[in-house]
Amino acid sequence: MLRMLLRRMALGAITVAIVSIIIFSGVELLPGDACTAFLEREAKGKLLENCREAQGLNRGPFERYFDWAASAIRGDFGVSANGQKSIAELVGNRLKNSLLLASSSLALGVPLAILLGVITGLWRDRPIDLTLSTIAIFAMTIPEFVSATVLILLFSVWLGWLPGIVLTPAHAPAVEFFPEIILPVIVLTMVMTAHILRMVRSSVIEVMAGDYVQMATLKGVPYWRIVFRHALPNALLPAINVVALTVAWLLGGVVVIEVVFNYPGLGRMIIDSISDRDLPVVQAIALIVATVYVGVNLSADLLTMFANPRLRTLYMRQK
Amino acid sequence: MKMLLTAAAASLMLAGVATAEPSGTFRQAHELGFGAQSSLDPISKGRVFQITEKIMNRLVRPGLDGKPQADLATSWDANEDATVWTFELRDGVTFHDGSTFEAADVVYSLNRVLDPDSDSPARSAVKMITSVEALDDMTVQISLNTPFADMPLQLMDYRLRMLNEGSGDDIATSGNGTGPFMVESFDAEGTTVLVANPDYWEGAPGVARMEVIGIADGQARLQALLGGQIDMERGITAQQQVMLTSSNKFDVQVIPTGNWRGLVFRTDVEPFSDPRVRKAVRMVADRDELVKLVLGGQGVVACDAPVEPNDQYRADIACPQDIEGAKALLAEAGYADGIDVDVHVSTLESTWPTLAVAYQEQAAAAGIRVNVVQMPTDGYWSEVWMKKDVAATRWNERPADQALHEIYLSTARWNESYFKDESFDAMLASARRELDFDSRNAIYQSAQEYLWENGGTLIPYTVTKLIGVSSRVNNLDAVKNDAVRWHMITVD
Amino acid sequence: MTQPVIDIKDVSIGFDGKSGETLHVLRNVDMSVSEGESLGIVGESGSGKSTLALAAMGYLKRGLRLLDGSVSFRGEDMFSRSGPELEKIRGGELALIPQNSGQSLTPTLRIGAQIIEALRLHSSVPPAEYSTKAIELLSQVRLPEPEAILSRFPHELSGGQQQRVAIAMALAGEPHTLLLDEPTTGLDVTTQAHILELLRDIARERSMAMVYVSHDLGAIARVCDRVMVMYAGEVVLDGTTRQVLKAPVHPYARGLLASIPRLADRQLPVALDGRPPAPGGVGVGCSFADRCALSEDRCRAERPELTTLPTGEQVRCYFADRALELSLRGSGVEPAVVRADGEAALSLNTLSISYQQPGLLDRVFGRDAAIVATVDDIQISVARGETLGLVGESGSGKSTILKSVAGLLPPVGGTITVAGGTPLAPMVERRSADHLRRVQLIFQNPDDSLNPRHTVAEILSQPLKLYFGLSGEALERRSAEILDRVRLGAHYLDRLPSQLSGGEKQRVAIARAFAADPDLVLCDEVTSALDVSVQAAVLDLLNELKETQGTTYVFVSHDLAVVKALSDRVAVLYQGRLCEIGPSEQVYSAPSHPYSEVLLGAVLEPDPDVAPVLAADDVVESSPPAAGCPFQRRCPRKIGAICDTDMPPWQETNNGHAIRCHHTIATLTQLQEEDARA
Amino acid sequence: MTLTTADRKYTMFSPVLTVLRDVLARPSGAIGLTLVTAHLVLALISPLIVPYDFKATNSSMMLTGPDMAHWLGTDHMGRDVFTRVLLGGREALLVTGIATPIAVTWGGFMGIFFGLAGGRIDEVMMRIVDAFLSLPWILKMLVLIVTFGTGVEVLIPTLAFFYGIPVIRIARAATHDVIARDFVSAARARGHGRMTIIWRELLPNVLDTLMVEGAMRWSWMLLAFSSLSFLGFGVSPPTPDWGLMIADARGFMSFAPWGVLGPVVALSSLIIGINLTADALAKALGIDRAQKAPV
Repeated sequence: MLRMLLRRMALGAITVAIVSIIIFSGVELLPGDACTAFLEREAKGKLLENCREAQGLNRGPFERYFDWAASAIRGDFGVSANGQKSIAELVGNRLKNSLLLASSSLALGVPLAILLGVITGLWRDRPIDLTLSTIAIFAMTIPEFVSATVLILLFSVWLGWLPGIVLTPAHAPAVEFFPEIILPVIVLTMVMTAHILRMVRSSVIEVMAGDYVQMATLKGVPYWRIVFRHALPNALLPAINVVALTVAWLLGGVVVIEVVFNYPGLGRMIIDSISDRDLPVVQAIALIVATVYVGVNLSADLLTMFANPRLRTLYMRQK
Repeated sequence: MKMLLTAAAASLMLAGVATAEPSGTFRQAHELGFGAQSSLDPISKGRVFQITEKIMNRLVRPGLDGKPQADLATSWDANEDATVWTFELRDGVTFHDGSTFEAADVVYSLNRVLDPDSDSPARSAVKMITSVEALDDMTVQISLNTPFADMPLQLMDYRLRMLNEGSGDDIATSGNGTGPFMVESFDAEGTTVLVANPDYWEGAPGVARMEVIGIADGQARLQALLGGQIDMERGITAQQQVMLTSSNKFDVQVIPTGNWRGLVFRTDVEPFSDPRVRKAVRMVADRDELVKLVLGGQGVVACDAPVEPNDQYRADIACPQDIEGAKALLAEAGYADGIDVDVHVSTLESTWPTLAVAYQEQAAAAGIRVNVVQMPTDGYWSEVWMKKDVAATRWNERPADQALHEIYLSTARWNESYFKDESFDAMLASARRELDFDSRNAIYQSAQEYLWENGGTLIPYTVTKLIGVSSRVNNLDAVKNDAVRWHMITVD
Repeated sequence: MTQPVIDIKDVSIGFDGKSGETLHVLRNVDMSVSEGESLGIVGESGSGKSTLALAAMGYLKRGLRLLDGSVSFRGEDMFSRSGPELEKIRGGELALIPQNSGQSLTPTLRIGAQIIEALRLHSSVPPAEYSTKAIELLSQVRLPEPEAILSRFPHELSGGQQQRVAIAMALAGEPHTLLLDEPTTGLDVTTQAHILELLRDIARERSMAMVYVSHDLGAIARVCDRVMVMYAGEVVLDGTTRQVLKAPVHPYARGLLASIPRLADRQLPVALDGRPPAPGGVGVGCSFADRCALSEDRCRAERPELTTLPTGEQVRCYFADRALELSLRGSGVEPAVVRADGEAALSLNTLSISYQQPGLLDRVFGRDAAIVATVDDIQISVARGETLGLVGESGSGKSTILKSVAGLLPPVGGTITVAGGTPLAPMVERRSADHLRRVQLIFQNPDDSLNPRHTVAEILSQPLKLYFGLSGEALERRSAEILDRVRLGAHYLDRLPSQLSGGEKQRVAIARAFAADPDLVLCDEVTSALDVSVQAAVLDLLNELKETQGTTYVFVSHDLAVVKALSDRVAVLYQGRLCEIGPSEQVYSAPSHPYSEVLLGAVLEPDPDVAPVLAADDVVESSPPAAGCPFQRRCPRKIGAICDTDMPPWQETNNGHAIRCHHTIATLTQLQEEDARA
Repeated sequence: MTLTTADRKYTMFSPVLTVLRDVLARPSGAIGLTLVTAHLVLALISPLIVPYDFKATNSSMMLTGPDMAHWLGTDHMGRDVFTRVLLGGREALLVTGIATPIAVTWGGFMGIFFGLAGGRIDEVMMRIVDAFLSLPWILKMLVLIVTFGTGVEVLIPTLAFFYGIPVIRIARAATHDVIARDFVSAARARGHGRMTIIWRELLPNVLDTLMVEGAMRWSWMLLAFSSLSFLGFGVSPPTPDWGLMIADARGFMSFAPWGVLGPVVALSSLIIGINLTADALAKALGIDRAQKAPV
């Protein structure tokens, strides 16, 4: 078991290393370097010189990569080209906000999606399944920025129940975001639930048509007992990985929602830093998000492996 | 001496001051234009004027009618050739940190601006000052290197705030001033909290607390106003005005101003280094249509001169759209098949994208192919403005002389179009020295015509400002931003 | 006659086809089982036997509808019972033992939990004693270390163990009647024999009524008193086991029996041409009309009724009396003997193959030596035109050897040479074009060995283009020729595999192999996935091709009777080691290697009077012993320590029959004759 | 292309026709396909049938409601919303319509190749694919768009490259399923080379999964494209684009909803159409396991 765990962690580390290589070489390939990109027209003379100095661009590419990677492991991502601020702190705040948004959406969305997925799966092709599935398709296809605007209009402008725009600054502690985060979470949950619901539904349908459910029926096991003890544990296994895969999207992909709600998350920082050509920040974000993604996927794998007896015994024997 | 009287009369008007106990919170947004470099130092590049205007005072401030009015200087007069000015200061005024306001503070504040190392954009407004001395605790004498009749107008500049002597180093975050509100906590990217200054010299302010919140995106600010998260938003578009007036929760103030929006073409960069090209890109604009399209009619056409409509030196130039003329000029300059232009805008100012698209359509007729590029709102003024070749720009109103000096003088810090033209500089200098009003006026007129001929900035209109205000806010002066008496406001 | 336990009257079940019409799966079926009686239901795939069994429990698969008729169990109509009442009966008085218990046990629940669940639902056992009762049940079904099994998960058990757990679970509710849906299909010969004996004993001890559904007449003969033969959703023959198996009066039943290869027979089994009609495809007359040797116009015009004969049998045929004329045993076709001396067509020289390729880490830690090869020390040579049978249970390595010869799995040691002496390259990618053409492989599962997206024409075109570069007109003519040789019309060229029956698909696979005009054809359990009648047809075809083409076969199967029908020489494998090799006559008779003896004993003949001999228990070993005789752990004739330590020598008889055992031939012969007499 | 002997009428496309008929037989397939074809046809002919010039601003008719002259009213610059909605899909469909097949093809081939190759290179490749998937989509897109501009010649390769990467993983999984089948080992045993095995044995079977996956990718790419326009990195004015129109009209939604309604209905109907077709296609090709036949 331990050997398998170590192997998985090694694989995760390799993935993160590859991400760092991809991002570093990606940036290297872009015309000019971090300073010329940032200073653009004013990239000459003393100004360019001390920017290069600050970013340590005078060293060879490999040396720079190893220094950068080594310090990154220690959590020191150097200084941003725009305003020479500590990147670790800048990105740290934004990551905290994005994780807050992601985790609250997951906490609300995943149980809801599983519940609805099971319902539509069990009452397949009945009215409740048809209505919920159509709603899911709509929720999935209407762009988030539209549903976000509609919700702001409804709850903040007309009804005035909830604050529409997030005014809390990036570095504020998580709890201060509370009333303002409700609307963004609702929008995020809508989209995420739609995706997971469809997956859980097809998985439940497949399991309910399985041989062991037929056998349980013919063993005289009452219907609901079959659903909860026999069917659901097997149907919900694949859901774990799907949820893990949405993390990459949740961390940086919800930029549109961040813009509409003025939410200080990673998505907006990505846009700003890339538009400003603040490449050190871009590299840092990529690395941090990749590490979180690998971490979450690793734990998802472990959870699936732990929940699925077939895999667990397979790995036990491998010890 | 005529001026002396008007100053005294104005100070009497101040008598009717609010006496009630300050209560409630007034919330306003600022645009985070300078991103990480925002600061409370009034003369710095990243000053957040929405905060400095509430915590600090000037010597002279614009009255409700726009004329200079007593602020920390109760009265002022000059010698015959207006080269030496003396100001009487207001007695009994204290800074927020308790220290008393006196002449030494004025000397310190003005010298700080004049000091070349401070590299402050406000320097061009007071460059003509050679020395500032305190005659006694309550009198200050300023001598100029040239006769300047409108000197008080210069001191009305929104950046020339009086600081306590020696407080220059930490002013960026402390915000120690004499204004109606004091800084409780400053957070550029988040919410800055100001509290009422009970012993403000004009009387305690009507509101107990003010919040100035950083929201970069214009759309987000509007949604925040509609959602009741902020109480005032300056610069809403005509279309949005329709929305606000339709609900009883909001009022809209319509204030003709000298503020203007436009597109700046850097004259130090190909192809705009050629004056003919510069003229062509500006001739294609149909300014009436732009006023209707972008401002919904709430604006006054301008001919690329930064002088407000009711300024005494305003030159009346006719600048109708001239597509053929522009094409000819372009061909003459060697661009027969037109030019490609990337115009950088952002939603920091809601009207910019609309202006760019409208201009794009009009310019296309003359073979000028415009590509509109959307830039992020955070840090627009520090990363896009005066960096990209062509970008949208925005200026608040200024008296003619100060505007011309600050935007087009070759040595001006904010010469956004990098307009280096000795003859134009000489013209301005002679205008200042000219004592006779008519001849001074003539020089300013020809300066504006000169800009119409070979300036680098397209200024299609000056804006009639629309200010959306929540109905819970009352007695907010319906005047230019610079003249609002913030201590008068109350909220229910 | 006591009131029947299960009484099914005139039941028809069907489903809605694509264009809305109702397709029948069962048509007017009557079935009744009385107290303590065990009824066998026989039929090939698609005959509706499983649907009937499940209908007895009032259960229809999704999409099926009860069209008319009634199903009652001990007087209660199963289709009008409410949910809870049904739940009380199912698993209680009426219990089911499923076909594929591996799939029917919930993967995420431990065995103990699933048995205890049955106890809680249907037994009066107090909760405290649940686990002791569960252990008792598991020992009743003769499972070793029952306590350990309780905490295991279904996937950790072998096929035989899973089936025993399913039986234990059925017995938990002290059932009055047992329904068995092909319980031993897919199990090894010895395991199947043990399970059948277990079922026989249980039914006898508890005088339970039993309904045993199967396509394997041997199993039915062993367990049932009465047999019902079904064809295309209809009951065509119903009588006592002896009547139906010894002297069936329905042409289909006779054909079925004739197509089963027998150990004792020399000739090949009789093949039944054509295939059963798809649901709803039955016309007006008798469903078997177009495949029946006796059919006349009347059979096609009007559907015969189920008439009761004086002997008590019920048959649905107009010419039941003439049915007896059809031969019951052997088609009279002798297996072709092609004796061409000269070089061996194939010789395996000290071949050893291992699945566990030593990984990098193993090699580093020097653990690679410890890995025991899956198949080891195989020394066989096959003459040109000869058919070598390879027999052994699952895990014996017979398919591994074929894969290695075909080049899909490189051996760890030894070489493989074909006629001409040059050894075959281990990896197929590096073999010469000629070698590739001369060795062809046919797979077990017809559905899996044909590309679903290719038509028959495309499937045949590949070998023809690759080896002979045929195209256009010549390609099509050759394809039609080959199809004709496997008795398929040219109109099959445009068909997709999904439009063919199992038998037809296997014929196309054989055609594809013979398109290359090969010297050596490797058959990997080619008939195991087919129905008995279709299997006979394929064996017939292979035999005919051997005669006309003179091809050498290596024929692998776990069914000894099928191997005997076709093979000249037979090799018996256990855990990847060769136990016995020799002409089929010698190997199938004494003296034989103890393992061959166990195998031969466990074979089920479709004859109620023949009883299998259960010599060794059916323990499944995961890997061969490091040293000594491979069969040491289960050998009933084990001498002692010598069997554990050293590899037994080859004992030769005069006519090429060799046995690898520490016993000499003489002692083996003597011991086995004594047991035969006892 | 005709596969076998000359006179055989059988062509590569007869299975496509049967699948098409099967998709149309299903209600979801019928609705989906009609929506998609309607959008494609509209995108092709819209420049000819459009009532107004999409660029023509008109300061006297700003934010006017739907009426006979302007069926969907006018936007904040007096331009006809109906015209812009009709034209709005062109660039989106052009870019995603080209990028999706490219993504599915190159992703598919890479997936099949690594699925077949296995061993060390497959392991390394999967790590690289994982690495790319761990980056947020906006970051991947913007690094290229901001550097090389938002022209069609940049958007298509960027979308095609980044949306091809997840396809590798799916194609590889599909390949592993097919490799386990005997007919692939039969082909190898016969001595066919690796390329022929990929082309004749693997591709036809993996193609079905890729087609369904391709449809799904297309709908997500459309959403991404409109989000890019919304953020100002997609289509640059004056070309009409649904994402951009929604972004501009968002501010006036409370009193001029038609400005947003038009593009939203257009965009969502297209994406829903694609999703429904994909579902029906999956069922027609028997990939959707939940649809097993009753017997």
